[in-house]
Amino acid sequence: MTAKHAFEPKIVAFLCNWCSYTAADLAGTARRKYPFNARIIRVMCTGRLDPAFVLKAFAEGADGVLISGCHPQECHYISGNYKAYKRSMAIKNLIADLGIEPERFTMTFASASEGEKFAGIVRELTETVRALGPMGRVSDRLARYSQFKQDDIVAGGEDLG
Amino acid sequence: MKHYAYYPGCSLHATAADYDVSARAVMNHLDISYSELDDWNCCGATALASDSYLFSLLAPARNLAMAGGDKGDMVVACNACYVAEKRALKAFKEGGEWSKRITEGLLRIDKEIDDDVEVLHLLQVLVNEVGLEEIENKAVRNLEGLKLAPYYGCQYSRPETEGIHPESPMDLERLLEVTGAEVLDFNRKTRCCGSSLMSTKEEHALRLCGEILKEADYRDADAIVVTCPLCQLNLDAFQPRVNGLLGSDYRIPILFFTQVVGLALGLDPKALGIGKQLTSCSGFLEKYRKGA
Amino acid sequence: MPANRIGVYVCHCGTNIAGTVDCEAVRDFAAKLPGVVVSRDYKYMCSEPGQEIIKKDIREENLDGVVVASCSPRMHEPTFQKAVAQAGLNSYMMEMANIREQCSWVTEDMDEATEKAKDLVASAVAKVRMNAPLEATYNDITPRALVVGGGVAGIEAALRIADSGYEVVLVEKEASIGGKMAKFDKTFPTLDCAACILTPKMVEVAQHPNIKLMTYSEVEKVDGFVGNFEVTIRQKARDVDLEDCTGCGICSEKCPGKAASEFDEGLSQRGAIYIPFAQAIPNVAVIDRENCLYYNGKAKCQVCAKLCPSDAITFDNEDVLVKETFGAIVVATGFQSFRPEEGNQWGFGKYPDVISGLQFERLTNASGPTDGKVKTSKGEVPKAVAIVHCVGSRDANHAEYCSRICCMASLKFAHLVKEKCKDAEVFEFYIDMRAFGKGYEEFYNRIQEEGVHFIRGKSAEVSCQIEDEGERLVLRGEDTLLGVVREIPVDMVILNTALLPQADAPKVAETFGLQQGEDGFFMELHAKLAPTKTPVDGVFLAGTCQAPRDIPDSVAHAGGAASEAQQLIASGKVKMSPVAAYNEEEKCSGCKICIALCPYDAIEFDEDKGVAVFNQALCKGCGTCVASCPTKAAGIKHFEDEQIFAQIEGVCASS
Amino acid sequence: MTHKTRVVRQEDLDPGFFDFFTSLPGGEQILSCIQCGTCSGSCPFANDMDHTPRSIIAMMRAGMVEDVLNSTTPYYCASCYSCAARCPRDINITEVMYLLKNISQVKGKYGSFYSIFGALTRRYGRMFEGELTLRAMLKTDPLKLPGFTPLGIRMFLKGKLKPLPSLIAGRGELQRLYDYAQEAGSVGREVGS
Repeated sequence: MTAKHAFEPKIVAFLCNWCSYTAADLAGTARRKYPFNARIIRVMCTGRLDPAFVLKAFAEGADGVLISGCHPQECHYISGNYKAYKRSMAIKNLIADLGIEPERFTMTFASASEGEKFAGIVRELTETVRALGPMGRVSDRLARYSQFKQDDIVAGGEDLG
Repeated sequence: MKHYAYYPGCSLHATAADYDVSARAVMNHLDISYSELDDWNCCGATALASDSYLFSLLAPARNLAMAGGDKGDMVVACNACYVAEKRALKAFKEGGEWSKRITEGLLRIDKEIDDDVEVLHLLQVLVNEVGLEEIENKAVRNLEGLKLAPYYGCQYSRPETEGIHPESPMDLERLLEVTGAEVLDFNRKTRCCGSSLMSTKEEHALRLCGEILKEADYRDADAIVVTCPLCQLNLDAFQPRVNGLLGSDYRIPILFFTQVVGLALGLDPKALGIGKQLTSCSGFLEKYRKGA
Repeated sequence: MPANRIGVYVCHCGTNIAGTVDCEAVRDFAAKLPGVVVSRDYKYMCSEPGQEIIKKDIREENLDGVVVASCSPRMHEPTFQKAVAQAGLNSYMMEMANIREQCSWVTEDMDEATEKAKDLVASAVAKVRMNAPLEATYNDITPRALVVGGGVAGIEAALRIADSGYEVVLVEKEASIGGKMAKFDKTFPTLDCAACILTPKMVEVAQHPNIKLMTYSEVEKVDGFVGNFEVTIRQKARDVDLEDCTGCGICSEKCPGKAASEFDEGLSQRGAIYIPFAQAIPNVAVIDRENCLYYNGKAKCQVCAKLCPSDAITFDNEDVLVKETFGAIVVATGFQSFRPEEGNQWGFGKYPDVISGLQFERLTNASGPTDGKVKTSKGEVPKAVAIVHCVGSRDANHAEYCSRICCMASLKFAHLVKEKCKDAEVFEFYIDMRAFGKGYEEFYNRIQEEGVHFIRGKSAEVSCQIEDEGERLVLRGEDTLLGVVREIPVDMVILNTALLPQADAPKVAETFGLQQGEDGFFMELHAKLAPTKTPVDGVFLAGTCQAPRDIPDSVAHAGGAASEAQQLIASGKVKMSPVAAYNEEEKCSGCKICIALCPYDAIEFDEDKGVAVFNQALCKGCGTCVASCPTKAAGIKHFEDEQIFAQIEGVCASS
Repeated sequence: MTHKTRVVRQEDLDPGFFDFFTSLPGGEQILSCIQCGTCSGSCPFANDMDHTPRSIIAMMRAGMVEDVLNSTTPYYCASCYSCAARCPRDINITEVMYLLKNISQVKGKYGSFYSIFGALTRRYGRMFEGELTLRAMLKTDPLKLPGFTPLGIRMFLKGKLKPLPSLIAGRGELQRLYDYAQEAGSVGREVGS
């Protein structure tokens, strides 16, 4: 029986149909228990991942977002995972700029046979996000973000002065 | 140039003083930069773990905590110390319950283990860090004509050493081949000599020694070359007792690899502590001089 | 306009879901979701009555959307798509919420599981509201099959498909078909001779009008997809003409270059030009360039060419690349036998009388290096033979799984030793005796009655003891039933080594788009319900490339794979998923980003219009182009931005 | 080894012991034992043991706590790690034996060499072989002493035996580590023995 936590983060997980989604199924058939926090959305390929999906998830109140696809060289569509990975780098910077801790978002790889690995990924991200606390409203973060930019500019100005 | 923290261990200050002498002589001759670990303590060998499990991790951990950093990786000459120190380091790195207690314990004496510290056996330093080529270049004597039986004992390759087969390590063979001696294919090279039970289960330990001496004799080895002071003591000092028990008449010199390599490097047998063995090395030395 | 007459059906799956998810609560929650008009729960939605409930509602409530909350879509999506279609609803208006594999089975706490299930259902409902009816398109199927691997499994599959009237190309990387089974002497449990049952099948392959045999060849590249795979096959230069060579073998006899025979597991020598074995199909020589004096530059030689009575030998040929199209592919690439590493505790590779199971097969085979006489390296008949099970199997240091065939093979070896070496003692060391197949337990009993010593325990080591008459092998291990350690002097030790995935399995997996399990064998689509299918439509698995198997199971598995392939080809048409990307040309800025990203060159640039043009036939629906389109001109059916946004809103609704 | 067939009734067993042992860090390994006997067959001292290493694990599973804690088997372990290197389930049996020696009920009888070793380590910081051998023999088998004197003398003449122990500065530190070990629970304490 899992001990109840004060804060149960919600994690939106976009999984590739060919590997990680299958891994998630495998974790199930093997009855491997992992935190219930992940909400899985199936896509045919992580290459489909539009950065907008990640932002949308945060905007809708997700506390963390996971993308998981095929291992390098194993993409069902040759190279979608690679493109997604490059995108995920950009996404990390993007959300950081928006005042969202980049740790709330991650891209991982799990092949169809790695049920336990997938369970581990969810465990880890859940704990990371739990430690960061609730996401809160994105608008608040944007406010803080602009404030931070202000200070930034001032500081910069002083340096120049 | 890499610097090492040399951990001789108790035996090398007593029963295996000749191992210490030859080890230092060889290290100096090969320009290995080292200094003896300051105020090191007994590693506990296999005995402490049988008495107080946690203390058997803490005692070697103290040594580890005093090595590493600019002191350098710990280079160990004795197999038993090698395993004891590696065992503590493994427990520490595994990060489990024991790791927690090791850290706590060391805090009591204001020490902590450097995350990057490694434990190496002197044999590995010679073979992998100095390199066989270097040793070959510096060798001035060819030991051709001498038949050597390489014997590692248990704790050089077990429980596990990265890249070394637990039953069949090859480092000693590769090193001895550089000396030009004939290196025998020695089946019992990693068989237990019973050393750790010699004081508690003598007769059985003697029988295990007998097995090893028997094969060396059968392959008419001029010497058994060892990497561990405890094996050396067992096979050398107890050889007469083995003969007494089995009615055999073995007279096989038991030398440390540092002594044999030292000879190849042209160092004087005396300076290498050859002759300190209880089993006479005169026959061996004779052959060696003939080779000259 | 969004679907607004949606039916939601929550499956209990017995207690599989209901055990941890409060299905009634989920049902009531779903009932309140926008667009939902019916919400029910039922013990088994996939059952006949379960499907009837859905069909009935579609007709009576004229539903325009259906959500089934049950197992993984990878399990039952086709089932429910079919069901709704039968009731007249477009099958793409059905969505599944995976509340079993990804919810009830991985969560312990009922409240948590129920909360998660609600989110997943909400997400599915939101998605289906945004769905639009889609029509699958159909492609013609090339009525030919490719079988890769000419072992007993590949042979069986090729013959089955060929017999049903379709053309088959059988590709084998070695110079002859036959695989491992061709090396065997007898087969358990019936003890009939392997050659006697395999050779006729090999000949049948060679003579079958529908089978084109390509030996000494390998699949280089696979393009296209189910129904029409375009396969590039490399025919390695054999240097011997398949038509002209009569298989007389003179070349091999006279060849000065020698090498250890692979077929005899290194127990005999063969020429650098050689015919793999007597019953080889094709019975044609091949030059092994590594050991050929001419090729390795040691001499001009070419003796074989001079001696060949039919001028079949020509040098310096090049590999030939052949392109063929197939509707289906059967992969039957087999296994490799574990070789104990240097320094292993049994002294394999050190003591000549410690041999592998395959080596013993050759030793005891009438066509083997000793003409079937079981002898030690000194040429003596062994008086004591030890047989060791689980060498490399069930071993964390090597392969953790059970190799499945070794127990029975060991019994067979024991019998053969008893038969060929009168009054030899046989000691068999086993951890567990696994005699699970038809007639296997009876076989075990029979061998027991033959007086074999069965010792329950894994033999720990083989060492050579020094005795007055010289060295002697002694095997040491615990007899766990007696609780004593036994030391047994033996003349021969047979190690029954593990079945491992082929060394080139990763390369093969990459070529055919297969996946390897944790054990390295190729993964089937479903362990129980689709053991020969793979995640790649149209590619099937046969035999030991999927898991360790004995001959009967390999043949049965191959038969299954063959019928899958036939069924596919026979259907004549293959359904193409309508999930494909498209481009709204008026929105397209002609930036060409998508063109660079498409892995299938399915997008071209129309210079006149200055827009990207998408080729639906080539598109596989990965959606990479859509995600990168700066003007949102590119879209992809069934995975539109709006649909995924809706899913995100769905799962987040409760937060 | 006894040749009487024992009938062990379930109530005579203590399943709790297995749970306790597997709860020790490192003890959990034995859960994966498949009783193949590789350890026993690899053990150079197996023929002196009252139970083979494999049967010790089987007995722990069964809860034969008395037999296990009174067994001499752990005291015949030479720490050669052959079993550990070969175990197909990756169990480090040598460590299991260490744990057993720590909780053994015959520790006083068979473990004296080890406790003397421990005491000397703490007293001097380094091993003093002469005293170790002397004390151990006096404790276990004083009659053997005369037989060893000649060897002792020869070794002394070869400079292989020191007359006096060498003391290290960090003796206090070792004692503090030992004290910590005692309170932080060496395995023995965890059993409450």
